[in-house]
Amino acid sequence: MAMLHIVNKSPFERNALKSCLGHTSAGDSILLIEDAVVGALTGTVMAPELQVAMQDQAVAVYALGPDLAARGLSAERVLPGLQVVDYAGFVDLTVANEKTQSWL
Amino acid sequence: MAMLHIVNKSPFERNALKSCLGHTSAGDSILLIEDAVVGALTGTVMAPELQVAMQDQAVAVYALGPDLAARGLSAERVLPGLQVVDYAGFVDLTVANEKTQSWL
Amino acid sequence: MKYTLMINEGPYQHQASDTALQFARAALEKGHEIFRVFFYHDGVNNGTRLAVPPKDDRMLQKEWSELAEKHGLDLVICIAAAQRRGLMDASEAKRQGLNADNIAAGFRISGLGQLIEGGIEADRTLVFGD
Amino acid sequence: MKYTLMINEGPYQHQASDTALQFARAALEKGHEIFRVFFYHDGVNNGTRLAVPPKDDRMLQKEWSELAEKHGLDLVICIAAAQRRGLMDASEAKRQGLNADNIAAGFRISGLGQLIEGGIEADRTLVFGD
Amino acid sequence: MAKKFLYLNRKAPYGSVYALESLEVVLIAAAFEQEVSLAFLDDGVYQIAKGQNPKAIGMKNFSPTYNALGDYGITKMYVERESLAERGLTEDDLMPIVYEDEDDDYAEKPSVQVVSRMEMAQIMAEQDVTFSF
Amino acid sequence: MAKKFLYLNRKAPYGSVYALESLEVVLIAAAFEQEVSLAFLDDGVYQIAKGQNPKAIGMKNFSPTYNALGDYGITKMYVERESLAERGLTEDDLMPIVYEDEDDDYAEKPSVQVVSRMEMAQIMAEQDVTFSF
Repeated sequence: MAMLHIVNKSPFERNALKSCLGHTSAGDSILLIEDAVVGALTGTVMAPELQVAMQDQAVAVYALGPDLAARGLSAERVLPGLQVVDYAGFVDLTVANEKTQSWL
Repeated sequence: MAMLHIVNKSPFERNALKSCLGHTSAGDSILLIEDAVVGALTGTVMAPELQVAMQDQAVAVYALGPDLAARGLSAERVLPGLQVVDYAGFVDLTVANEKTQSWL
Repeated sequence: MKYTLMINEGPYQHQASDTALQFARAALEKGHEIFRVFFYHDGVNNGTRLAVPPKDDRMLQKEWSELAEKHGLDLVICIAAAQRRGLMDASEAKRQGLNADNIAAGFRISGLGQLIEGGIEADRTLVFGD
Repeated sequence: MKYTLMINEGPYQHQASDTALQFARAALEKGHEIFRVFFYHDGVNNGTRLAVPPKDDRMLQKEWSELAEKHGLDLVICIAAAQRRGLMDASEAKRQGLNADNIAAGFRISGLGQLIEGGIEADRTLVFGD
Repeated sequence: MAKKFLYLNRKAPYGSVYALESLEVVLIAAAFEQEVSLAFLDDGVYQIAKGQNPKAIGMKNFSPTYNALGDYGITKMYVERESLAERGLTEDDLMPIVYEDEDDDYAEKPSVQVVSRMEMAQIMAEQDVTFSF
Repeated sequence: MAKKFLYLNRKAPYGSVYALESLEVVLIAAAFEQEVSLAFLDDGVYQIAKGQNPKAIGMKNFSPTYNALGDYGITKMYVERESLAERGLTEDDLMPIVYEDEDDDYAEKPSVQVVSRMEMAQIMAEQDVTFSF
């Protein structure tokens, strides 16, 4: 019964991603969309926490490619292990996970 | 040429108050309105930073009483030194300070 | 897979409506079904027909109308949220004694029960907001 | 003291319009002058006359109209923001070929220059938003 | 088969309309035969704070409605302990919301349960549909 | 007497309309004889990031307009260094926005100045009117 957590806010502006990371279960996925994609990059103050989630807590992290491109952020700069998907991939994630929860 | 900084967002949700505190000058004032008044209380994770601003950086901090009351927060629970004002006091603050800056 | 989408923000101010629209298109393209799109909070403002954005910009309200027309989508605007914000269909405007309405083609105004029903009937419910 | 107020959010969704209204009342009560209230972004939605909030709730759009009437306030809605969001006066609706308008009494639609002028003319400029 | 619905509240009341309009959904949800839970975390905990009085900001006080939820069969209101602590709040700052348990001779029982972040994560994981506001 | 106007940009583009509509105000402001400065801090720094391409999210790319501001006499764009660093960005990630200095034989000069948080505070303190978005 895995869950897809959808986060759409910049982790530098709001606490949504931080709060989300405190409420994931092993096997869950997090998808960063809209302004949240700025958190997908390497070298940010948010990066260590996301890496812990991916490496130690068995949480898969994704970012929406069209939102990265909009903001001039190259998909090559995202954290190792973080996967970039398009809208079709977003749909597939909602199929693969039995439920979704948006962190507004 | 003192400035009135107006913050309207909860410091637990957004970075507006934190960013504001990084950009005040001695003699400036900060007014917490709307959801930002939750940051005026003692015992929060935000309290130490506000106390440093008031005590060491010569920044006056105010909170809008009507917004405190709305959220069930007693004016007696605000940080020592933090002053509670009503809308008339809000107006007076904009008179006493030559300019205002909203941290949206 | 059957989806219900909830949209909590108006057009332009936030990306919620854009993202939901792109998601809906991608889901339909993959052969999934959109059971219902429910517009709540400022989301009701997606249903106005009076918007005329700049010619080089997208026209979100119209894109929703066109997608609904093409795929038979059920676009539901919450009546309570709509009344607060001034989004009206002809019959509701008449009932309220107002001399104009502004709802766009393909949208209908109904109650919050439609959202709950959407959550019950769909395999997946997604919320887009601020 | 002469004030210009800018309001960036629509009614209800955020408190911006409420706070600006209370501030304006308090300032007027103290004998200050409100040079202009400029509605931008979703703030333009404060100027609709089609809103019918629940009877036990405030009616923000009407409160602005009444305050303007009482004190001769200049309530200006940004035309570009209004066009994106479907807020129209009769002449603009006609120009756009739309069959309805929804602007409330006391509001007028004009350009962004009115905001800059407000900043120039006023002793204090305050921004209310999200 | 009944589904489990979670109403996720993470925003303070009055500064925005989400708390009020979330409550309006919950009231309608009560009419459907589904399992309903409310989660209050982050700034959402202020929604059920004691002593709310928005008269001076020109709004109506909708907080008494949370007290009425029990009559609609909505009795599960989860509040996150860590969220309270970060905000300098304790359970005593919350409204004493109760319901009458018809399976237990209508004994009055608390609707609000303060849970840990880990328990909240577990509650989230058990839902079928989550409405966020 | 000309006033000093600051346009304060703290939000990322595309996720909300504030960046675009702020730019629309700046373009109008250029027609008035006032001193105009733009501040980019916090997530506002993404507004002038290089290589923006919102085609796949269905929006138009308005970032080239920042390049045109110099032609309107708007040449002061302050970016906060600390905001860049927290986000894993450097000045190289920003658009190379320039203007032609008519007082210096139309030499091309950079409009963007990366400043420290302390310098940004000073710039804010010098303004007469600040428009926040």
